[in-house]
Order: sequence, then C-alpha cells, then structure tokens
Amino acid sequence: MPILSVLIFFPMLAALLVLPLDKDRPERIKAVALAVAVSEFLLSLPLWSSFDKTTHLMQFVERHRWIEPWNVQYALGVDGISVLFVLLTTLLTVLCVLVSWRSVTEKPKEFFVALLFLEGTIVGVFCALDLFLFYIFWEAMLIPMFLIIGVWGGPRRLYATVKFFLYTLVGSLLMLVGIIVLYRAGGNTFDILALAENQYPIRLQLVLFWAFFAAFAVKVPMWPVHTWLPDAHTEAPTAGSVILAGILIKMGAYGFLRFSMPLFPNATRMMMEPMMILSIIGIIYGGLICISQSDIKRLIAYSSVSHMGFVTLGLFSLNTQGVEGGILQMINHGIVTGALFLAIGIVYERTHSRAIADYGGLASVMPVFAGFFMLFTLAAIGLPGTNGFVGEFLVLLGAFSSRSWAAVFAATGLIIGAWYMLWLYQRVFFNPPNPGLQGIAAINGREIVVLVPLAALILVIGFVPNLLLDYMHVSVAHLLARIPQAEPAATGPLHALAALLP
Amino acid sequence: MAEPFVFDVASLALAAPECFLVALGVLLVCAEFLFPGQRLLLPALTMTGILTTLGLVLAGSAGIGFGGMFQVDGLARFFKVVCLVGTVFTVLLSQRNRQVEGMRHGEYYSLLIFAVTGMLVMASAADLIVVYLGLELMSLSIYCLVGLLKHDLRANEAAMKYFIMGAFASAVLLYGISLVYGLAGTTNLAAVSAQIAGRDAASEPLLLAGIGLLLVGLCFKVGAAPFHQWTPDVYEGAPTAITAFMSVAPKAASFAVLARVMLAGFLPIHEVWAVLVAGIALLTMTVGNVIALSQTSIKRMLAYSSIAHVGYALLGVLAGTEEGLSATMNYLFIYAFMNMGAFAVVILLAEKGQRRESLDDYRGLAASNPMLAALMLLFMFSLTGIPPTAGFIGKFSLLMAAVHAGYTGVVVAAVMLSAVSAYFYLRVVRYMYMDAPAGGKDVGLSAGVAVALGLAMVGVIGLGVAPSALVSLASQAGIGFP
Amino acid sequence: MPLYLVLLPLAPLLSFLLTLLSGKWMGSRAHRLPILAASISLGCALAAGWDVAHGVVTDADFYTWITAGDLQVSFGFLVDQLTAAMLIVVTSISLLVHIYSVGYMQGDPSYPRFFAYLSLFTFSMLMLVLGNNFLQLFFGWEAVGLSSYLLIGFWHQKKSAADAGKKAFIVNRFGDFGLSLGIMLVFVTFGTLHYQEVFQAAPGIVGQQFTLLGLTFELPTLIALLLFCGAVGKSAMIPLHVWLPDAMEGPTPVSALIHAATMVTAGVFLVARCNPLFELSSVALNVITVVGAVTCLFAATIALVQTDIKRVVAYSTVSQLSYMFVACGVGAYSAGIFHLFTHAYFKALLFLGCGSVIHAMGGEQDVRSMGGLKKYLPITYWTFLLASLSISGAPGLAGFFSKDEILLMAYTTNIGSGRFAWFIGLVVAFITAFYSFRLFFLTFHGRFRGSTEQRDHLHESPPVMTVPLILLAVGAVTAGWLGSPEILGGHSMWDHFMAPVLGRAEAHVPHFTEWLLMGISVFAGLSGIWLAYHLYVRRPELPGQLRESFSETYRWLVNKYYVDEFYVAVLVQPAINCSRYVLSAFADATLIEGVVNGVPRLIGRASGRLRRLQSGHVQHYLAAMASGAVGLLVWLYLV
Amino acid sequence: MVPLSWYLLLAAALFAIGLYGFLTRRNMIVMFLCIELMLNGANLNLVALSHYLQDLRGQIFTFFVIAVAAAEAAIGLGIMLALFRNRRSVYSDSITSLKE
Repeated sequence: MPILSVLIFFPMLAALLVLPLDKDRPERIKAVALAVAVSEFLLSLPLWSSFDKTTHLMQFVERHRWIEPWNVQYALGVDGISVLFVLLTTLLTVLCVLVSWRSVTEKPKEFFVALLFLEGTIVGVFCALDLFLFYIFWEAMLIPMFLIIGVWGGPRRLYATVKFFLYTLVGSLLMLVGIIVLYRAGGNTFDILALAENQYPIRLQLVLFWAFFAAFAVKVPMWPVHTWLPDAHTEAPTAGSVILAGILIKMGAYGFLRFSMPLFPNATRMMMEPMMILSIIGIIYGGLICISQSDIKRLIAYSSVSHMGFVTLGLFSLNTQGVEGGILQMINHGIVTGALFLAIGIVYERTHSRAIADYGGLASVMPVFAGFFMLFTLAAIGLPGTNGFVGEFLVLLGAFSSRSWAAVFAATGLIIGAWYMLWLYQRVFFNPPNPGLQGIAAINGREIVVLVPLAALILVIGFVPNLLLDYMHVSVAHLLARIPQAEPAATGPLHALAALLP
Repeated sequence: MAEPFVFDVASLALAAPECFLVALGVLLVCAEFLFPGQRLLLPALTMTGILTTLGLVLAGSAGIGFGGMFQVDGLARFFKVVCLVGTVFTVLLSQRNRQVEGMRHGEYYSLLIFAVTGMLVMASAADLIVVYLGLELMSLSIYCLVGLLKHDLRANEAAMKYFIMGAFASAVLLYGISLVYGLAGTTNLAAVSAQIAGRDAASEPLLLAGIGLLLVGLCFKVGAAPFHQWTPDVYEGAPTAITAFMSVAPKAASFAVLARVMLAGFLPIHEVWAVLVAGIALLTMTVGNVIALSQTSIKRMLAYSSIAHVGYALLGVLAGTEEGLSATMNYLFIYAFMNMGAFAVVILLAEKGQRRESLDDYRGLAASNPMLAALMLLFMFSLTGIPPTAGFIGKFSLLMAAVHAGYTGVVVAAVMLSAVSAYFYLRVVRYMYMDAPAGGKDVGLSAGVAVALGLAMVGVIGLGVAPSALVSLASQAGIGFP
Repeated sequence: MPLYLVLLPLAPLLSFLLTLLSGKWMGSRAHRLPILAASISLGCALAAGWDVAHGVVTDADFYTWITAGDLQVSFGFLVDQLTAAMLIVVTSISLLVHIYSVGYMQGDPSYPRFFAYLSLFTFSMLMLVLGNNFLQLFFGWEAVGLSSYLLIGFWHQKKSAADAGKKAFIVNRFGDFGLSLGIMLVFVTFGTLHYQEVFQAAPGIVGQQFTLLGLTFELPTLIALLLFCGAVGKSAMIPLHVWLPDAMEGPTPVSALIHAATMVTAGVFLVARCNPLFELSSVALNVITVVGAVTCLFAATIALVQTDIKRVVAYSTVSQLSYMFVACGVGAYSAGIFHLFTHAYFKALLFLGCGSVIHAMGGEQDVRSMGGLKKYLPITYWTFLLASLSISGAPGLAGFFSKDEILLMAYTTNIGSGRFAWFIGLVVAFITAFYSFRLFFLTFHGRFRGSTEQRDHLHESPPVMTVPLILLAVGAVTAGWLGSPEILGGHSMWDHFMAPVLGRAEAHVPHFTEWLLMGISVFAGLSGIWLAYHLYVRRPELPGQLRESFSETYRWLVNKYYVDEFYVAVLVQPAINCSRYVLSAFADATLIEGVVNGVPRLIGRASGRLRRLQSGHVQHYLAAMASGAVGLLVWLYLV
Repeated sequence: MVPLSWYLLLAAALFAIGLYGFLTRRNMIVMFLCIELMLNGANLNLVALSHYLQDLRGQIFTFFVIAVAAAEAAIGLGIMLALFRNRRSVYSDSITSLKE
C-alpha cells in the first residue's frame, strides 16, 4: 500500500465526503470527521512500527513521474527526521477534531473540511521528496489555514488571517525564486536527493540559503519576522492555534533540516553564527515580551517564538546533540504548546475570555484541569521528567559545544520561561478565586480524552526520550556528515553578508 | 526580392478555420433575419461553429501560405486554441449576460465571430500587413461589441474611449510598421529578421523608432502600462460577457502578435528591446496590482488584475527563449480558465436592474451561495497563484523561464508584486467567507453559465494537479522560436 | 542492583501517583499510602546504609535515559557513604514529617493533595541523592524545586503563598542557570556526565583554560563556580537567599522537611559530591568560604529582629547552611555533611515545634502575640528547648559537635579565607544562641500576649504530632555523638565513615589549641543564651530601648537589608518595563510592526494616489500613452 | 527628383500634426480627423518607401490601410452618434463617468 499517498489524500478525499452531509445535523458531520481523523491516525501507525531505524535512506518511498517537461516527480518518502512529524500531525488532528466539538458552532461542515484538507497538505509537506511537490503542499496549506483563522477566529481574525497569509506568502515566494534557481543549478531536477548530491558554488549557496531562509524563518518564526504569529495564534480558533503552534511552525524548522542544511552545507556552516544569534534574540525577546502580555493566547504565542528559538539554535549548532535536540524540541513544542492551546480552548469555551485578568483561583474550581495545565506548564519551562527538558538540554548542550556563549545567553531563556509561565499559572489558577468564575463546569470526559494523550506523551518522552531519539540518530548523522566540520576562515555576520555582494 | 504572391488551394487549406469563421459570421447575420425569434438558434450555431473551428485548428497541418504571409505553426495553433477557448466561454456566458443586460441584437454573435476571425488571422500573421489587418478586424469588431448596448451610457462611453485610443494606437503601430518597412525593406517578419541580423540597431535611430512604435501599438493591445488606461474604463463599461471575452481572447491574440513580431522579427536585437519589455512588464505589474488594491467594483478590480497578469505574461516574451514563449502560452491558456471562471461568477450574481458589481455585494456570499463562493474562492486563489491551482503552474512556468533567461531581479520583483495581488484577491474571499451577508442573493443559474463554471473549475483544478500535458504541448508549440 | 534501591524511590513515586488519582476517594485516609511509602523508603535506606557500612558501594545504571551522539545518560544509582547518610536523613525526617502532618493538616480541604506532594518531594529528593550522574542530579534538583514550589504555594488561594512559591522557583532558576551550564561544561570537558568517570578524570584538567564570553578561566575553577551557582540558589546563599524566608508561607511541616532538613541542603550535598572537582580550584574554595561566611553573618543578624516565629527559624536555617558551606569551602566536606546531618534533626525539630505552637495558636505566627506557652505546651516546650540548645552549641548536644568541628577546620585550614570564616563563625555562634533563645523566651516565657480567644484555644498538640517531636529531639541530642572527636574520647566515627568519598581533612593542631577553640565557641554560645535571658526574661523593657537607640540599624535589619527591594528595583521592574515598553510597545508594535504594517499601508496609499491617474478623461490617457511612447523611444536611444 | 527624406519628413510632419491635434482637441469629430492625418502620414511613408525600395508591398499596404480607415470611420461615427444621442455632446472631456 502506498502509505504516504494514502496519508496525504485520504483526509482530503474524506473531506469531500463530508461535503454532501446535511449541514443541519452537525453531530453526524463531527462524527464523520472524527472517524476520518482517527482512521488517519491509525493508518499512520505503521510508519512508527515498520520504520527501519538503521538506515538514513528514505523509506516508504513512492516515486512517479508527474510533470515531465519540467522533470517534476511525485516523490514521497520519510526518514528519521520527518517520520515523527507525520505522526504528530495525525495525532494532533484527532485532538483538534475533539476539541472543536463544542466550540465550532458556525459552519461546522466547512470547518472540518478545511481541517482535514489542512491535515493532508501538512503530511504532504513532511513527505515530499521533490521540491516542486513540496512547494505545492507548502503553499496549498495556506488556503485552509486562511479560512480557519478568518472564518472561525476571534474578533480581530480578519487582520490576523490576512497578515498570516501575506507574511508567509512573501517568504515562500522568495523561496520559490530560489527553487527555480536551484533547479537550473542542480541540473534541471527538483529531486531533493539528487540535488543534494551536487556541490554548489559558495556564492550561490549563500544566495539560495537566504532565499530559503525567507520562507523558513517566517514560518518558524525567527526574530524579527515573528510578528504574524501572535496575531494568528491569538485569533485562531482553538484547533487552528493547535495546528499552527503544533505543526505549522515546525514546517519552517523542518525546511532548514531538509533543504537548507543538506543542500547548502557550506553556506550553513558560514551562517551558523548569524543563525544562532537570531535564535538567541528570539529566545530572549520572545520570553521577555511574554512577561507583559495580558492575553493568555498571546502569551503562549510569544512563548512559541522563544521556544522555536531553541529549536533553531539547536539546528544551527550543527552537532549531534544540537540537531537531535532541535528536532526533539520541535516535537515537544508541538505537544506542549498544542496542549496549552487545547487547554486554553477548554476554559475559553466556559468563560469566553482570553484576558488573564478575568481569571484567578481556577484551581479551586477546576482542580483536575489545573493539574493538567500544571503539567503542560512544567513541560513548557523544561522541567526534567517532562519532554521539554530533554529537548532544551540537548539544544543547550549542542550550542555549548559549538559556541559556549550561545548557550550562556540561551540559558537565560530558562529563567525567563519559568517567570512568565509560572506568573501566568498563578494569575489564572492561583490567587483568591475570581467571583466571575464561580460555578463553571469542571472538565468533562471528552476534554480529558483530549488532554490525556498529550500529558502521557509529555511524560513518556520526558523519561524515555530514546523512543524518539532512536529514530533520528542515523538520519541526523548522515545529515551532519554533509556539513563541513572545518570552520570557515571568518564566520561573522558581516563577513557572511559581504560574501553576498558581487 | 519578394517572391510572387501565389494564390493556391494549399494556402486556403491553411486558412480553413478563418475561412470557415467568415462564412459562419455571414451566416449568423443572415440567420437573424431568416429565423427571427429563435432565441437559442444563434448561440447554438455559434457554439457549433466555434467548436468546429477548434476542430479545424487542431486538425490542420502546419505550413506557410499566401506567399509567406500566413503561417500555421505551433505558436499560431496554440494561440488560436486559447482564443477559441475564450470564445467558447464567452458564448456560454453570453446566454445569461445578454438576458440580464437586455441585449437582443443578432449581430452580437456575428461580431463575436468576426472578432475571433481577426484573432486567428493575427495568430497566423507572418507579415506586418497581415498583422495590421487581423488586428483591425478584431479591434473594429470589439469596438462594436463594447458599444452594442446603444442606450447604456456606460457602454457608450466605454466604446468611445476604446475606439479613440484604439485608433490612436493603430496609427502609431502603423507608423512604426512603415518605418520598419523602410529600414528592412520588407514587411515579412522572417525577412525582417534576416535583414536586421548582424546590424547594429543602436546606430539606426529610425529602426529603433520603428521598433519602439510597434511595441507601443502592441502593448496597447495587450494592455501593458503605460498604455493600459483604456482597460479599466472599457472593462467596466462593457457588457460583462464582453469584458470577460476581452480579458482573454483579444489579449491572447495580441500576445501572439507580440510574440511573433518580437521573437520572429526582432530576436536578433533582443538585448535592445528586452530592457524595454522588462521595464514595461515591471511597470505593468506594479500599476495593475497596486491600483487593484483600492478598487471597489469587482469588474474594475478584475480589469486591473488583468493588467497585472499581462505584466506576468510579458516575462515570457522578455525571456526571448523557447521556454519563455511556451510559458506565456501556457499562462494565457490557464488564465483563460481562471479569469473566465471569475467573470462567470460575476455574471451569475448580476440580476436585472441590479448590476451587483460592487465588492460589497460579495459579503457573506458563502452563507447564501456556498457553491458559488467556493468556486470564486478557487478562482481567486488561482489568480493569486497559490498551488494546487492552475494559476500557480502558469506563474511558475513564467518565473522559471525568466530566471533561466537571467532576469532574476525582475522575477523577484514580480513575485513580490504577486504577494501584493494576494491582498486584493483575498479581499474577495474575505468578503465572501468572513463577513455577514448583505441581503439574500437569489441566483438563477443558467445552463450556459453552469457549464462555463464547471469547465473553468475543471480547468483550474485539473491543470493545477495534472499540468503535464499542457506544459508539454506548450513547450512543443514553442519549439523553433528562439 | 539490589531490589531495595529500586524500591527506595519507587515507593514514594507510586504513592504520589496513587494518592493524586485516588485523593478524592481517600479523603481523610489519604495519608496512609504516603506514610507506608515513606516507611518503606526508610527501611530501604537503612538497608542501603547497612550495606554501605559493610563496604558495599553500588554504582549501577537503571536504564538509559538520553542518547544523542556521544552523550549517553542513564538513570542510575550510586550508593556510597555520602549517599547513605543523605538517604537516612531524608527518609527518616520525611517519615516523621509525614506522621506529624496527619495531625497538623487535619481537616484541610486539600489533605490528599498535601500528602501526594510530600511523596513527590520524597521521591525527588531520593532521586537527587541517589543519582550516579550529573543529569540525574539535575533531575532531582529540579524535581525537588517543583515539590517545593507546589508545597509553598499549597494554600494557593492566598496570594502571598502563590507569590512565594513562584518566587522560590524563579530564584532557584537563576542558580540552575549556572548549574546547567556547569553540567554542560563538565560534559564538554570530560565527555561524560557519570560521576565516577568525571571524578577519575578530574585531575587531568588542572591547568587547562576555558574561554567563556571572552573571559578566560582556569577550567576547574569555572566548572566549580558554575556548579556552585546551583548550590547558591538551592541552599539560599547570598545573593539568592531571598526565596527561603518567603517560603515560610507553606505549611509548617513542609518548612521542616524541605526548607530546613533536606532540600535546602542539596547545595551542600552537591559541593560535597563534587569535591574532587572543587578540590582542584583554590579560587572556587575561597569563593565558597567567603560566600558562606558572609551569608552566615548576614542571615544571623536579620534573624535577630524578626518577629515571625517561622522567619526567625528560616533565617537561622540560612545561617546554618552557611556553616556547612564554610566547611566545604575549607575542604572539610565531612564536617559539612556532619553539620547537615545534625542540623537536619534539630532544625526539623525547631520547625515542627514552631508548627506545634502555631497549631495551638490557631495560625498565629507573630511572637509578639505569644509568651508563657510553657504551661500549655509542655512537650513542645521541652523539645524546643533541646533544639535551641543544640543549635546554640551547648556541649554534648548534636549541634555542638558539628559546629565545633567546622570552626576548628576553618581555623586550621590552609585555604586563605579560613581564619576570616572562623572569626565570623564564632561571632555567629554567639548571635545564633542569642536569637534562638530570644525566640524561645519570647514564645514560652513571660506572660501570654495574645487575645483571649487564642488563650482559650491553647492546647498541647495531639500525640501524632508530639511523638515525632520527641523522636526528633532524640536525634537533636544524640546525632552529634557519631562524630564525637578524639579529644572528647570519641573516635571521629563520622569522618572515618565518610573518608572514602569525602577525603579526610585532618586538623594538625595541638590538643591545647583544639581545646581552646572549643572553649571559645562554647563560651560564645553560652553568652548568647545568657544575653537573651537577660534581655527577654529579666529585663523585658531593654529590647525596646535598644531598638530606640539603634533605630537606623534596626530598620535595615528588620527590612532584611532591603535586598528584596533592591532586586525588584534593578531586576524585576526593569524587566517588566523592558517587556512592556521597550519590547512590546516599541520594538514589536512600533518598529517591526511598523514595517510590517507600514509597507502595505504605503502601498495602499500609493494605490489611492495612482488610482486618481485614471481620471476618466480620454485626453489624459492619450497624453499618458504619448509620453509613454516618447519615454520608450528616449530610453531606446539612451540605452 | 525629390529625395526620399523630404517625403519622410512630410510624413512625419503629418503624423506629428495629427498627433498634436489628437492630444489637444476635445471635439471628437476633430480628433477623428486628426487620426486620419496620422494614418495618412503613415500611408505617405509607406508609399514613398515603396517607391524608394522598388517594392510593391508598401503600396498594397496603403490600399489596405485606406480601406480599413474607412471601416474605422464608419464604426467611429456610429459610436459617436450613439453617444451623441444619449449625451448631446461630442466633447471627450464631458464624458468621464468611468474612472479611477
């Protein structure tokens, strides 16, 4: 069975099945959507079980000719870097469907169609082995996301969704030009594996590195192109925020791993320090800015900037611990921030407020929920025993090994992270109970079902991270083998920019 | 120096589609008198005729006839197909549009046919004389079509503006042709090319002037800036079906001429005019996209959008390569589907006495007409160039051609401007999906428009996910042109 | 690996999970499982101690935790003499506190949650001391921090409690910042995080240098100092001491267990555990000694004037922890751990005694409302007295032996700042005795100063609370005998026991000097007690007059030298302001968003302008075309 | 014999006069006449060049242009008539309802 194709197109086709359903019977629509999401998740499980962890080669490969005049292939495959993201996507989508059960009241049909379509495109992004195909999925995913934020979002959803769309589009289009340039330079092919065989002139590598950077940095988002994220995350409906934070922004970091690093290894080595600096700025800036936020979702959104800073810091440490930590941190962040957004969605359904000031003492009213949220908070601040710790520690260790100063600055993120997360927790769950919260319902069974898998993952990865790390070792080693270990003569940011000049 | 003009059957065979269309046009005029009151007869006849022509074009063989003045080759055939496809859409849309806008004139279809004839002639023109004749045949017919609603002030004005400016452009074009004729000693494009090959164009100011003026005339016809200003006014004033028609078919035909003149005639001095075309393309994209941002009428917005798309299509001509030409053809073909689709929605939304051409009329469309809104969404994303729609394939082929020809800077500007365009296309989507409905919209679907919408949808999605055949055809059609 | 080692941390972990899950159902029976677990742990700890005493040192991996490149970290257990001592301290006090809490927390609506957290803490602390590598230490380190956070903020509806919990966590993070960097540096240096491997390779790094942030350090010094950062945070040394007094917001049993006996001593444990690294750097040792000595005096002086019964004890804890650091700083790790051991008992006793008083007073913590409690709380009174005597260094009691050894070591060491530390230590011994008995007299002697309702409420605590007091009192008296020095006829058993891990720092001084030093310190302690008696029992009007005449000093002391205010002013408020005004309002909303929104706005404005070019006049269009054509031609000619 | 350049200059002058008139006059009938001037400038060019080159194409072309111009005139006048009926004006600057 061409499992990857099935994973991509099954939800899309199933979304079409949802279309003719009677819109006045939302229960049935939800049931079908849930069934689709669950089946998709089950379908994706073989990726986990039959994955061969001993090879860096692509697995479950499908390869067909597609647009012959341009030598475009329909090529899919996963390796140790991408396989986990596919699984994360299918899992989070199930939870998204569940959490949208009650909160999406308007146009439920269109919502679930968009969600399922989105799922398919995201899986496509992680599986594509052809640049052209990758770009198709990369951009196609904008359409459902645009609608999800814009139709089902909060009060400022229009601004947020257009901003999100245009921001990412500008970055992607620059990458598109880069892709075209690379196509010719790499011998008229879009095949990622074939392109990676070549050695490109350093100047071309640098130019292309920045072109791809435009797309990936926006998506990650790296400072200073992060400002779409707070708006988009804040205004999106819960499921949208979860997908955005959980998966979408991983696509940027994934892009660095899949394209920038293997295709432009020399440029990557030269750009190591600038990238680390941007990451560190992101970590500190994103963290500090959280301290003065008054909107819960906005705070979590900015914390994503900080956490993704850790991811890119790890990736651009260019050593095993850093890269594996970065990948793990991507997954962790998907789980943790996804969980946080899900949790916020759960209280939002009850209170219809995102303002921190409207909360307080929630732990007395919703004790079980408070427990879950505590776990997520702890994972977000990287407490050992949670997944967040393993990722952050590996990232910092990787950074320390390549540039000790980077780890010193980045580690301040640990302090800041604890500050804003605990402060948030205190103002929402502790302190004298807010009278406005009296009598709100405790967490129900469906919501517990939503949160338990993520809570379990947080702990499982926290205590047995090797379950995931084992998948990466070989692929990461292969990736790093491509990147020259010798430091270039000068790697300062100015030098790097100077190299771009004619 | 010129070979004797030989009139032979082979030439006639080459021009079979054109001949057939002329006959059809005459027949249509007569049919109006012979069978009055047969409402469906004329469109049916027209549709049959167009489809037959399409068959003739596809079945016809390549060759040069009429003493080298008329050429049927890949380029000609491809552009003819684009024009005919555009016309098929127009006929389908006309059904409802005419009812709505109160057009009852039998000459409508015959004028349409004559215009198409002109376009086919243009596509095959291998001589500047033929270029001029085809161009005029097309233009004159369209002037009439635009002004066909005699009692509509806006149509009057549109026709007047179009006519005055068109006449001006023709004169400029003609003067340019005369200069080229003088300096090359011939009007045959192949001969012109042979003549000027190796000459230092920069030292021949008159030749430059000739080329420049020719370019001005052709740019007017395609609607490139700064010769674009007729477009919005005429598009807004014309009956919507004609607007749709104008945005696709004549544009394609004019591009055929532009491509043939620049590539078959003046390729040897590509570096001289390339910089001009680059400038024009950039200006066109900028003007089209930027001004479209502040439009409040959907027709006007689509007019500016069509200007912007001309800018993109010019990238292929700019490249001056086989690949570029194919890309332009590819693009125009795809553009026919997406733009016609968008206009079909506009037409469908209009009611008697209610133009519903304001963007505000689209607010909340998704609630009242989900299917229509979904289709409009598709066309808007396609026009933006978001995959997996056909618009992306078209844009991608153009960008690729331009990058490969070395115009990376222009391409970067182009993609940034296309990000600008996303804003106004998305605005339509935003209004449809994210705003409260502004009153109910009862939309009476007609069979013709439904077919047009379906065709456009299939084209936009189909060419988006399976563009292989189209891309191959376009690149084959472009062979032999650099 | 022996089964009991697995069971040791596992029992409290399971108890935590089960109690948390079944809390609602268990209700007031929720203490059963945690107490059972704590007992199991104590049993296992004793078994471990027995094995170690018989020379069986275990160092085994449980399972591999993280593998990435050449990094391979396991969860594993290292049980040697140091661990064994810690295990016994932790489990024994934990069990007593568990039992005590049954009485103390009775009727609290979140009773099960409290016991769950206690179990979590026990588990975390055991993981900390049991670890055989740095990362597991860090795991336990953060986990105890979490438990501490949860327990301080146990009554989370009280804003001050929630604040205090958060403060404790965040301040500790500053220390963890250094600790984590230290651990990374250890890995980068040695390529492993396993204790034994690191310590074996440690001598090899002498003389190496490492550049961090442009500053070049001796490698051993840098490692040691970074690790010490963690200890500073966890053990509340200057400048990170500010969290501990606030931590008294937590329930009193928590203060006894976490903030006196066990968790706060983790810093000392860390330094002692890593003594092979610290030994390599005299700079680091001097730093530890000085930090310890300064904190010692600093905290003791603040304790002089506090009126909250728990805060006095809290500052006293800071001060006593400093003694332990002084010991480590002068290379007498064994003495430091010995003091840790004795301190655990007498300080836990003091806290639980405070708890008993607070319990009786119905939650009142201000000593100014107490007085004359002797007759109401006889058991508490006597045990409290023993603890106070012990902390004051009354000869023969636990505190006497350990403190005396530290002072002796400080005096005789060859670490440069030893004499300085000794002198401070001596002064603090006097102050300690004074404030301890000030508290004692104010609480139990004189007349009752509280309200009549409080007086009617007064009662001795139930046996479930007093029995732990008595047991601890036994510890507070006898724990010191383990380390009784040779001049007093003992055998320095403790030092001998610890020697394989902590080395033996011998004091090479004549017996006379040793006697003299002992005499001086005993004198200092006794004079402190006498002064307290004089001021608070015989002449109760004197303290007020003193306060008047030294009002400026008093103000500084009672406000804890304004350190909290200082941090708020230079750290917290600037960070918030930076966040709100510089980053949020300026950099994000104005600068970046200015560009992000400004460019589209600019284009929009351009659109509005350009749109007007389309005037509707055909002449204008023609003119534009004509000029376009002319422009085109001109360009053609020019280019 | 009159040299070619004179013809060309005359043609250019005709074209330029037509252009000038076209740009400056508001009366559409006059503008229309100016268009004819421009076309004739081009025609003159073609004829002169045809003679110079001894090539008949130019002259043939001219015939075509004349024919086309006639058709154009017919259509142009038709459009103007329709406009005049509705607007009672043949001044181009009075007809500006379609703009921006």
